[in-house]
Amino acid sequence: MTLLEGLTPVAATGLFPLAWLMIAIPLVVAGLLLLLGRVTDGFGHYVATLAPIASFVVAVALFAGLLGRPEAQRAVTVPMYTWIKTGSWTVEANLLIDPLSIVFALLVTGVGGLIHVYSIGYMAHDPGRRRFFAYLNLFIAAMLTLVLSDNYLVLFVGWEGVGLASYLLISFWQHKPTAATAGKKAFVVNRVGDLGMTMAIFTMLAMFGSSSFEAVNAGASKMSPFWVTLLGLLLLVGACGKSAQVPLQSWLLDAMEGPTPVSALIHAATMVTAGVYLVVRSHAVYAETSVAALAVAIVGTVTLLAGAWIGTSKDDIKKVLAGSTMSQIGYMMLAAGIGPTAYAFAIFHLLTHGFFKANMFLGAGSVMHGMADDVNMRHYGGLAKSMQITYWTFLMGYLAIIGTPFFSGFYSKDSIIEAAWEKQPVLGALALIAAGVTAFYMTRLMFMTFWSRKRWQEGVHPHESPAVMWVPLVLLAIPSVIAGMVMNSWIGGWLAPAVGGEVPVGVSWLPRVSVIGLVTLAVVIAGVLVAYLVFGRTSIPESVPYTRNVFTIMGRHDLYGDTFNEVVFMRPGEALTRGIVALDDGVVDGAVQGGASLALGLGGGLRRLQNGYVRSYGLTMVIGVIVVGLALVIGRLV
Amino acid sequence: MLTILALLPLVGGLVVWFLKGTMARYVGLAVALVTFVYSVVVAAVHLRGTDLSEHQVWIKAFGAYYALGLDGMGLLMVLLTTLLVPVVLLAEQRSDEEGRWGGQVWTGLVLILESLSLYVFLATDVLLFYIFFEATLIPMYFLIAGWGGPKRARAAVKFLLFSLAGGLVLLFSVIGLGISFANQGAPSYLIEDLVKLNVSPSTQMLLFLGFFVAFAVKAPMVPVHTWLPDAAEQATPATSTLLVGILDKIGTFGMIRFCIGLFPEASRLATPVVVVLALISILYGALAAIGQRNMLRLVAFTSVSHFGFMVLGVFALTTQSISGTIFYMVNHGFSTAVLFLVVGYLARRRGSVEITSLGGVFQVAPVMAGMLLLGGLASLSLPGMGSFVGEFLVLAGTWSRYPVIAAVGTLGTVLAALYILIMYQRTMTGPVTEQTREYVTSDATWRERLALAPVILALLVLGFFPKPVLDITDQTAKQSMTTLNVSDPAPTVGQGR
Amino acid sequence: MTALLVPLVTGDAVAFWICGPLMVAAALAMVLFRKAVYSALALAGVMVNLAIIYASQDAPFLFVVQIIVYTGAVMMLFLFVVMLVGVDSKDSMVERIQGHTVASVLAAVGAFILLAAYVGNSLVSKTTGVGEANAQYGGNVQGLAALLFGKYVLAFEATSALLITAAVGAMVLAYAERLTPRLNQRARAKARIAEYAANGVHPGPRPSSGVYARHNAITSPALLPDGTVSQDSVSSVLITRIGLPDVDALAAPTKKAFAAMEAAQGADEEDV
Amino acid sequence: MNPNYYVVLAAILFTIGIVGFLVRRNALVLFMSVELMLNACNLLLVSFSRVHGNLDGQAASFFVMVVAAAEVVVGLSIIVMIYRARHSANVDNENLLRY
Repeated sequence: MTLLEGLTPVAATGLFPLAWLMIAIPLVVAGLLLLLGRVTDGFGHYVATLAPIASFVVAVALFAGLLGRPEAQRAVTVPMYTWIKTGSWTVEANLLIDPLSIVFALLVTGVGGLIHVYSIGYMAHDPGRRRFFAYLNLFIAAMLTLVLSDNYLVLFVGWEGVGLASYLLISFWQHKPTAATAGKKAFVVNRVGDLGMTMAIFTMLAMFGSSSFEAVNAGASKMSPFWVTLLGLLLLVGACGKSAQVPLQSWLLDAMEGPTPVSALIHAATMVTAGVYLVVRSHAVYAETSVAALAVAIVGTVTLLAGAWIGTSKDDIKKVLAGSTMSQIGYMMLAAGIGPTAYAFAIFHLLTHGFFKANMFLGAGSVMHGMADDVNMRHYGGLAKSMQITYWTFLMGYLAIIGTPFFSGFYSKDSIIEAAWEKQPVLGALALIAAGVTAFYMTRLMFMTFWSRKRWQEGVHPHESPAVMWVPLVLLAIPSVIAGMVMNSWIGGWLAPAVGGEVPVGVSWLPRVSVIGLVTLAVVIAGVLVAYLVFGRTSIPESVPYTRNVFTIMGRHDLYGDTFNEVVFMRPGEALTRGIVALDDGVVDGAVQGGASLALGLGGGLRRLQNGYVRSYGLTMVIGVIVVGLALVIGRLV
Repeated sequence: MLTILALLPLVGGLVVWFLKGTMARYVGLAVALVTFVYSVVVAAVHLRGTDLSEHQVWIKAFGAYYALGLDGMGLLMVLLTTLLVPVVLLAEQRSDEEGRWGGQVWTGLVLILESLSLYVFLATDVLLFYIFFEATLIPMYFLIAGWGGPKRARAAVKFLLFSLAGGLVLLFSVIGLGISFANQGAPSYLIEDLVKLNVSPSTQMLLFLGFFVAFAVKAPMVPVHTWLPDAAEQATPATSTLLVGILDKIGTFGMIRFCIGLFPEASRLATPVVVVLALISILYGALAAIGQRNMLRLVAFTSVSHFGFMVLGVFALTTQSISGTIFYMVNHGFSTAVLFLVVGYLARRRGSVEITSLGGVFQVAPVMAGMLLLGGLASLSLPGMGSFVGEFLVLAGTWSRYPVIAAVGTLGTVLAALYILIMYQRTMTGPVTEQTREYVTSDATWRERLALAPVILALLVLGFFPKPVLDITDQTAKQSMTTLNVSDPAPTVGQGR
Repeated sequence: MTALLVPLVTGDAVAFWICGPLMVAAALAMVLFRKAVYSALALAGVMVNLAIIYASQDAPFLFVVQIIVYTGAVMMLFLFVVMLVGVDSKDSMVERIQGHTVASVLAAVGAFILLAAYVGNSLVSKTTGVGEANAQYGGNVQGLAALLFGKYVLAFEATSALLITAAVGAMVLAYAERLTPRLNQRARAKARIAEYAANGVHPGPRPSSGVYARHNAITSPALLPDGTVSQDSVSSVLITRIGLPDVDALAAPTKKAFAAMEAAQGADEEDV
Repeated sequence: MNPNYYVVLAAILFTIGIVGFLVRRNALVLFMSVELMLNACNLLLVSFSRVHGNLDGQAASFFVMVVAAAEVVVGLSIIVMIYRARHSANVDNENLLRY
């Protein structure tokens, strides 16, 4: 099948050997900012902002370079050095520039650069600003490593690197115990996902003696069904951890403890989508195993429903957006699980989501900035007038996410729903319903934040954020609107060679009119209407209203994900830990101490023999001599 | 050349013994640095292909030789030792008042310990190895008994008894080995001769057991690990660094060089049991670490877990896992050094390393917290740290032979994240507690930073550019595989590039 | 007759059969005597007999050494110490450790059987005799000298070092350190006067023993000016052991002589 | 003359020495018992010297005497010291070695 054969990478020429600069620049800057310490307090954030922009420039240049190549040569391997070589295994730390990775690199550096600019304003008064920017740069470097690597093991380095950056940034305000806990939780849950990831890499090394994409793509079809399914499921576990998919979703909501730019960059636009990237990258594996592919789709569907559900019942603006992020990534996973036809849609949605969700998160940050860092939407209201730029940019994001025709989300999400409908009608139907729910909760957010009456707390004076913050908002709002139209006709063909999809025909910037598309639109409108009926016409209470609605209660409790973890893992884990410590002190060490007591007792018994009389000792000695003599005699006789 | 290398710190240690105060410190540090530089020179000469081995008849009747030599693993252990000693000397400076003996005695003992350890790693004669294996206990005993917590004497005795018990079993095996070999011809304790030993499987198994038990005590494996937490808790952090970073490595070092090198058949037979034991160590150590309330004990238990990984790697019997184990041994030395020494810095200020006695340290001492985090990340094997490469190769190598075992072992990495991050969270983050503000008044001094800088640097460099070192470890690993007469499991599907 | 007797009874056999039983008897006596002095003398007896057996075994040098060094020096040292440590002390023969005596004797018997069996087992019945060896250097002493200063010279030197060390060691051990400062004459006088002031003890020296015309033994008491006996003039030990001699009895012969002389003078005057 | 007789004699003497050493309590007598045992050994040495026809046994016997002399000197001075401290030469007193 031609679909399975990706591009054969060609050697790097021209600008391509400089690809490593993309990673190196932010990494070096991060290192310098951390090492030089207070010296760089004054200018560090400017340097740090320049770093991703410089990487972006390199990425654009490489992108142009790829565009200029014939389709068959659009995968370039940039050799760097041999990372690990032992026995028969060799792991090269090479970079792979292909349509998929360069698109990702552009997203990371582009959105990342804007968020850096935004952060200059957002973190202006924070004493740890230098550290913040250093971590951000570290993140950019790690994320680029993740997407640019040409094998799974180096990918894993970036994978863990972004995990580290995420940990550091979530718990950036580590003096708050909640932030510290949230960071730890994110890291640990990610580690659980990494179990799958590492074991997947073990499997690759054991099966192919290599972990490079090329070797895995080539060898996947030769694996036994058991192993290839296992490999697919293991990769899925990894993806679940990083992309906050059920059942490893619980960390993402807590991760909102981090500064808002972090939520925008890491927990909306880039890092959390790494799981989708991983699945798409492993398309050759999933092509061999329908079970694992189905599992991906199911996980995606469950998550997109769960995320939307949570989004409907939260009052914390960032948590609503976080639920929404889960949900949107669920869409991507669903697409990735559907198979070759939808890989491009997954990445497409990933990109558009990156734009509009980053836009909305930054908008939320701007709102919080104006509202004295209050995140409770019940204390907002009527902000459309006092924060106009924020409002309009946010509105663009809103229209994009609910799937308003001609806005970016419309193209990408509808494509996924359609594809799902064709392949797995049940999942497609669920995705369709979720589209309505999305419209509902986003409209709710808009009402509670921008449109309804003012419910401001005392002493809060909303104001528009400085230019350094709203310029990125505007710059992100533009692609939120137009990205769909621009890329719709292009992305499928561009990615096809890298992800093994087929080049779609007959797509243009005009939306295709289909039954499913119309139904989706109807559902979305219904969602908006319901939200209008519920929130637009009645006043919104300032405190959390009592409800007996089971759905709302469950949503407010994150669908009891934490409770589940606590009951199933934490409690028994703690008990086990205590048990082990008690075992160690009592039994293992106790045996040692018991041995010591036994020796003491034995000594006490023997001490009676040691009565202190010299002559007694003499007698003992003589008896000893006799025994030895007898032994010798007997020995000789025998 | 090797003899000079090994004797240099001994001479230095004896000289330092007779000096006083700061003079002793500086001279001790200088000696350690000179030894390090010299060891680098030795390494360079060795890597250029010069044969440095030395060979003198020592006790003719037993066939014992004064024989020293270097191989890949030995070279790395020597470098680890010579690097850690100056770091420790720089990081912890004992004044005359605190211990049982003067500060110069401490420095002297550390240097003497270094010398003995070097001999252990260099000896290519089993009897010579045994002598120094036991001799290292002496300075270590005094280091534990002389400085540290109130129950240190007890801890020192416990350490000594465990080690001696292990050593005794080893002695039986060493004697048995000598006799078995002498029965076949001229007596010899040289490793190169002993590999030709040809005895019945049951005898080989007995001899193997003797060696293994001694090394298991040393390494510490569950259930003979209980001396380590006590010793680490009561001794000074610097002593613990040397204990875990260098001395305990003798355990895994011995397993590779002697257990596998001399008794390949027995090693193959014992593999299932040992691998399960290693697995128990990994999980048990990690779980116990999570439950600890004292940071030093916690770090000690993490080491139990990490040594589980190493033993697993050795007995998974693949090139990758053995090579990874050796690599891991080096990096584990570095990562525990960072953890122990930073905890030591804290202990100096706070006077206690109970987890509950600290809180919010990050805000008063960010550099110290950062170093602890780096050490912790190395301990939980974050990619980019050298320990990741080691642990990964161990597990990947194990997976290629025993997937289920490796899968269970991988759980240890999740637990590692838990114990490190819980500790970090409770002590370093959150609001600053009153006691912390009162006692932790200064961040790490330049001296303290300088001491740890090379170690952290080494961890990072080895994490990103492990290949040169892996080339060295591969020599030993491949040699072991040849001795074992085992080949790596071939890739199931096709051959990668 | 003699020709027949020679192989049967030789000098060494005679010596053996006479000295052997004596030695056993003396050794037993040594163990059984309760007084250490007797034990020491019994041991000396054993050694002398042993010396004779040496002599009969063609070892004249050892014979002499045994007598001079062992019996003469070592045993005398023993006796000195016995005197020093208490001649009178007697060992009580009541055993304090339960079953010790029985066990000891049993152990000894066991040891004897073992010794006899073991050493005897390795015996040869043919005796070469050392006559030839003695003759090699012209005599037993010369032969031994050749050995000691030749083959065993190192051991010999070592023994010399050992002996010196032992001598030094003995001096160090037996030396009793003075714990109080030595009293000088002045201090003593002071003490004496103080004692006199406090208790009325006579500060001067004690009176010397009495001197009589025919008796000046240390037992004779001196007379005070009033003619009574001074108790202090005789050692109290002597008083308790033999009692005070009767002063009148001591003086009696002189008085008798004076009386006779006076009588003779009277007779002379009568004559005149 | 058959050397076995000497061996038996020496064994008897040695045994008596053992008995003396074990049952007597006076340190001096203990010493004497030791001397007796040494002498028994000397007797054996001399006898075997004669059996084998060389003088090495006699030389050894000589060394035994020297060592015995040294031992006696030191031992006796120790006894004197003990006596001075404890006014007794009884080895059972207070079963000293117990403490």
